[in-house]
Amino acid sequence: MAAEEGKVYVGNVDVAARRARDILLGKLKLEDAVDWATSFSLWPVHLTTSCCSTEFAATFGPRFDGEQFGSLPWVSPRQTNLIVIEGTVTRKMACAVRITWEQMPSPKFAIAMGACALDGGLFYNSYNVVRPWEVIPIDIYIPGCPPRPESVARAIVELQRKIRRKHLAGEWVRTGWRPDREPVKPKEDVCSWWRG
Amino acid sequence: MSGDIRFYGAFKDELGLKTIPSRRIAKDTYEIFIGPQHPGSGHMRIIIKVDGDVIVEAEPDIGYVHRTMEKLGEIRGWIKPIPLFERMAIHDACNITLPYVRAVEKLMGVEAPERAKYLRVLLCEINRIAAHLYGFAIFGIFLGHSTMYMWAMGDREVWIELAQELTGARLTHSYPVPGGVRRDIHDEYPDMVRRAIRYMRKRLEDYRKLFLDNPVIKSRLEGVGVISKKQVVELGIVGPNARGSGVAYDVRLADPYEVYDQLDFEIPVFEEGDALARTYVRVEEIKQSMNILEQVVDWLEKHKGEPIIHESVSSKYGPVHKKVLQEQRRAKLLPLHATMKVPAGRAIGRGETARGEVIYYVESDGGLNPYRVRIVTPSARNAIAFKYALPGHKVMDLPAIYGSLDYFPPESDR
Amino acid sequence: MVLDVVEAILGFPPVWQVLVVGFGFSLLVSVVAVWFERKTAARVQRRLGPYWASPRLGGLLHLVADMLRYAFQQVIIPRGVDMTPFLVAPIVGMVISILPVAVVPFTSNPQYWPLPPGAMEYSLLIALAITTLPPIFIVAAGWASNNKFAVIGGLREAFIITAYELIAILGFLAVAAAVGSFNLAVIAEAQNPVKWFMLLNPLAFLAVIIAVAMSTSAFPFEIPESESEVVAGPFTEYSGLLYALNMGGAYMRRFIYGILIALTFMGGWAPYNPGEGIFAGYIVPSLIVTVKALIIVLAISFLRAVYGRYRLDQALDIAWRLTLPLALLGLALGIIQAFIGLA
Amino acid sequence: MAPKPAVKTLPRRGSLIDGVKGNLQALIVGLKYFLDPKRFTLVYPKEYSKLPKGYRGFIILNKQKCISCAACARICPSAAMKMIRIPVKDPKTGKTRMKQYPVINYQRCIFCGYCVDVCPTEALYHVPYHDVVYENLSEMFWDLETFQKEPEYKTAKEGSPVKFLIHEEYGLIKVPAEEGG
Amino acid sequence: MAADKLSTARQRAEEALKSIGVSYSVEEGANFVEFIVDVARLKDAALALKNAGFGTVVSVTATDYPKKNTIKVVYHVTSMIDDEVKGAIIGVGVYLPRIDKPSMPSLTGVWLSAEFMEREVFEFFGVEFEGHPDLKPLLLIPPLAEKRPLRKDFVVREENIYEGVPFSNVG
Repeated sequence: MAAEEGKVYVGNVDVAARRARDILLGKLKLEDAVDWATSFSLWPVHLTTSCCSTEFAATFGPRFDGEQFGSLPWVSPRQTNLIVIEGTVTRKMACAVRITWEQMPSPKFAIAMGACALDGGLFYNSYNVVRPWEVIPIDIYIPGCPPRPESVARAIVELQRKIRRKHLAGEWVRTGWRPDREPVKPKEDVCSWWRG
Repeated sequence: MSGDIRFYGAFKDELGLKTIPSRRIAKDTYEIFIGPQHPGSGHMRIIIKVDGDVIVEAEPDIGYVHRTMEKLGEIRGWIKPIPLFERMAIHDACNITLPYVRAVEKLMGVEAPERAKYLRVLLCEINRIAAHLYGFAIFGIFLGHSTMYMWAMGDREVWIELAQELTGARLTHSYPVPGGVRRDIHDEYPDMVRRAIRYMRKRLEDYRKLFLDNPVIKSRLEGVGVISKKQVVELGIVGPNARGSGVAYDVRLADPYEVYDQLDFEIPVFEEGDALARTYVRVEEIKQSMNILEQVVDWLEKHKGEPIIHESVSSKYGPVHKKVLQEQRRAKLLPLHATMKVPAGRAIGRGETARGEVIYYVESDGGLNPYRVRIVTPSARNAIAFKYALPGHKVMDLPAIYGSLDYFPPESDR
Repeated sequence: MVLDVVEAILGFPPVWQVLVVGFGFSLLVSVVAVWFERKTAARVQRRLGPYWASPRLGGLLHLVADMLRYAFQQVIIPRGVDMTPFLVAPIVGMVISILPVAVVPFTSNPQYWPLPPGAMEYSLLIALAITTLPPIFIVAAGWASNNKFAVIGGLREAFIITAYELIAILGFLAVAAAVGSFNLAVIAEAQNPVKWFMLLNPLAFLAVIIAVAMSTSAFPFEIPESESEVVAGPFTEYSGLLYALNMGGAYMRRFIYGILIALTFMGGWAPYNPGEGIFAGYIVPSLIVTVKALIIVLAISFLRAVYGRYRLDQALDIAWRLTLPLALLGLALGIIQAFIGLA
Repeated sequence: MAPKPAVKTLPRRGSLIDGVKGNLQALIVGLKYFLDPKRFTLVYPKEYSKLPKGYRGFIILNKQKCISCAACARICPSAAMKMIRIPVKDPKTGKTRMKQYPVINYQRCIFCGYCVDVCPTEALYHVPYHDVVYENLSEMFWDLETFQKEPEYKTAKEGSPVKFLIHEEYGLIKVPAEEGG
Repeated sequence: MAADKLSTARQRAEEALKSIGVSYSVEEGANFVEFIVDVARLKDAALALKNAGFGTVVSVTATDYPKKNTIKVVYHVTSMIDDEVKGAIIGVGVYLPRIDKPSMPSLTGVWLSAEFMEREVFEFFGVEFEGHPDLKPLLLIPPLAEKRPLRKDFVVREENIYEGVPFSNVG
């Protein structure tokens, strides 16, 4: 690998990183710690796809307080690791959902909230609605229209358990891959209309 | 009035609809796409062009939550659109569906019984308070005031609890049906409402101290996003936003429906037209809604046991239906509701939601489905305000104006 | 040979002071401060706040979980960024923000001062000089991100610098004028036991607190990172470990300012009199200073629960029209006090 | 007795003293709630809220009462309720004939309760809970067997029930509720 | 009360239309009234109505009638400040031929509040408004707007009560 002009050259980063990872994970058993940390630090990104956002907002209100699980709704996708599809995803929004998902750093998780996010719900035959599971991979589904805040809390709890049970985060750190899931590519290019 | 208003490097034309820069706008304006994944946008995108820190052009790019309500309303019979249209503004569910139900009732020539009307008003006002509190919550977080968000969300739960007690669902009540309502209140309910009102009155005092009189918030809102009376009429802005600019336009006043003309309450109007005035309209409306609620529960207590559904439905009730109505206070639907036919005709249903006037234009050709349902929601009419109110303000005023307009994209996009 | 060099470096007081007090404590303090900020806000907002990771500790471990999660999350470096400043800015910015500790005396005992007594004469000046550096790296981070929101956030940071820098320096200068020395140890010692400048010169104290709130983007001046328009401000494009460094940076700066305020306005190690030996002469007084600094940090964190944020021009307005006269009055008061010989 | 417009005036921003007063007021209110937060937070898996009797939760079929009228499927706004035909043996005549029963698709159900309200024999009923989540989509289309069983309510096993009451001072208060009842 | 207002409004509108010599036909709804005018005189009629006090468009309602082969576009207007007619809804509209891109003059110049609603009618029905400042789809993405979703020949099918069950019909 030759040093490119104008770039900082700090040695073979890949090899160094892999070695450091092997030492950390192999000898120190950090995998479980990462799973634990990720499960108690699920920060949902602020993407309000539809009207379930009112119940999502209530989940983080004082009565149900989603922050007790360590979840803090965060503004910028780069610093989050959870996306909650809050209801219907329209064709126009699907592009935004996909872009947001791709902007988030791994290991990342997704919750589909509400009937619209599962099978269209009331809008099952609407011409402007797409199923979110065709756009991004979903970990937990919440039925209801809109689901109660407790359901969202239940979904977060179940996701925490799933992460710890299946070592989703630790596996990612070790292998760079979510073991249970191929990356979902949308059937059609959801942003084609926008690119023109 | 426009004397107080400062615009940064720009002034407005006579009507105040166009911003004329006082100096030449730099050619290399900075274009910012705010949304849809953006904390300050909700489910929409605002494309703004800034010259320095001043917005010179703003264009709302809406339609991210367009769920084809008008089309689906044409194929789903007459009763299924009630839950459908509810999804436009689920935290204001009764207000947004009632005009549709009323339009259908008008076409069918039936009228809900008196008690059903009071029950509808009861839920409408509970919804209005909850929706205003939701607006406050979003407004608070837009201004960085997280405590306001939490408080309003928490106090909204009180009203949601009341609505849930009445209808069995937190938000999506699907409560009014053509000819009446689906459930009646139980005996302890009026006391619950009264307790909630007493609580809320105390809390509004705390709101004032922490939020409305807070110098930080006040300086963010005063003189920001001014919409003049003329502009309101020209742009067709409705609801608290119009009443914050001195236009006393409220459907409950202009074209009273249900029992609003028998109730004693005020329509608060402020003349200033800035973000602070719009906020205060909502505070005053919460107070007035509580006045209405007090009168409504008093009436309901006095008139126990009156029918809650129209005779044309209740006369077809069998023994099971009657038992349910008696014991669970639940007015059951009839199988004929699913395949209802409505006489041909055209009607406009209108009502005042928390955000303003909603209009349903319902056309029937006498068939199983509505021939055409045209919906104009308050947010859809207010969306145009972004285009004309934002230019001339700083980028940091955007959330203040957005929040004060209390714009809800799912409602706007339909 | 190598060990000698290592020992010489580590044995050099500024170095271990930076490493132990600066890095160690400020890491700890930023964890506690973030936790306190979230818990306080939650309390005022009538809810629980972080809880389930460690119910007995009140959810303190959630912050550890956050740090650990960030440490192991993917670091995304977008294609369009300017690589060198993008990587360097957060790291250098954080290191520089804890550097002022290198010149701060935590005791009146000259044996444990980080610098020789002669150099200590200018410790307040040196510390203040270094505190003005980190914002430059925030601006650099914003610029390097190649993101419109980051650039606007960086520009706002640049605006804010012009507002608070002068005020902070004038405020601290009021104390220096009253005491007649730039030596932090002398300043702190002059206030022993209860002649705290926070009481003698509340004007300058208030001005400094406002300046610190602006500098570390605390509410109501959280403008560069104002989430409702510019997402995460200069750090919008940062992810994983790089973001964790940034996030800690603001709290560390707040802590460093807290130490300076504790020394100049709150009597430093007063009412305790440092004695001889490492324990009585260094550890106890430094703990007292740290606790005082922590109180300042927590008090500023509490403001989140009460305030929204000002608009940029309003913040500048407040800085120049309200706080600068306040700081000048504080300075005048300090000079008068020096004349009277109060301090 | 009619609505009337009322023009009101805004409190304006005043002098510096007002500003100081406003700041102090806000800080005092903040401190007041810091000292006595009047919390009503549900500590979720440890506690769960017991919903009132009429709550529209998951919908369950009582097959014995069903008369196969299909009104529920016809009125379902989201087409979640479907009818299936199964052979049923008539106990009297011993003949087998096709009878139709509803099944439900919880991927779509919006819990509007129309089906429960339209059922002429009260064969459908709501269970008063809602917080059930799934990891797979396919589990959510209930066949006739599942439709007759109430879904597994994990929360009840993990926590204790509480009830929320409306209170003048606190808004809502949590009080422990009995199991079942 | 509301009926009084409506009759006043109707009277006023008829006077306004007669004064500029626009011929019109009246179509009545349950609680509103519509004046159908010729496409060529629509702008004049709109101006006359605006001068008569009807300053705000509440809805630009388009309806597709494939059987009559027309598309009807009605501007429902009201007054927000005039107490005499406040809230009464009257309409002024036209019948357009049901072709791919029927065109009519834009009334955005008369009523600014129609700006976004005309864009909506444009995307859902394909009606082109001449003189509209910024005629492009408002809610839909461009490929969908091409299909004119609210016209009656764009069919959205409703599932029947038996279809879509994934398991065999054995309980």
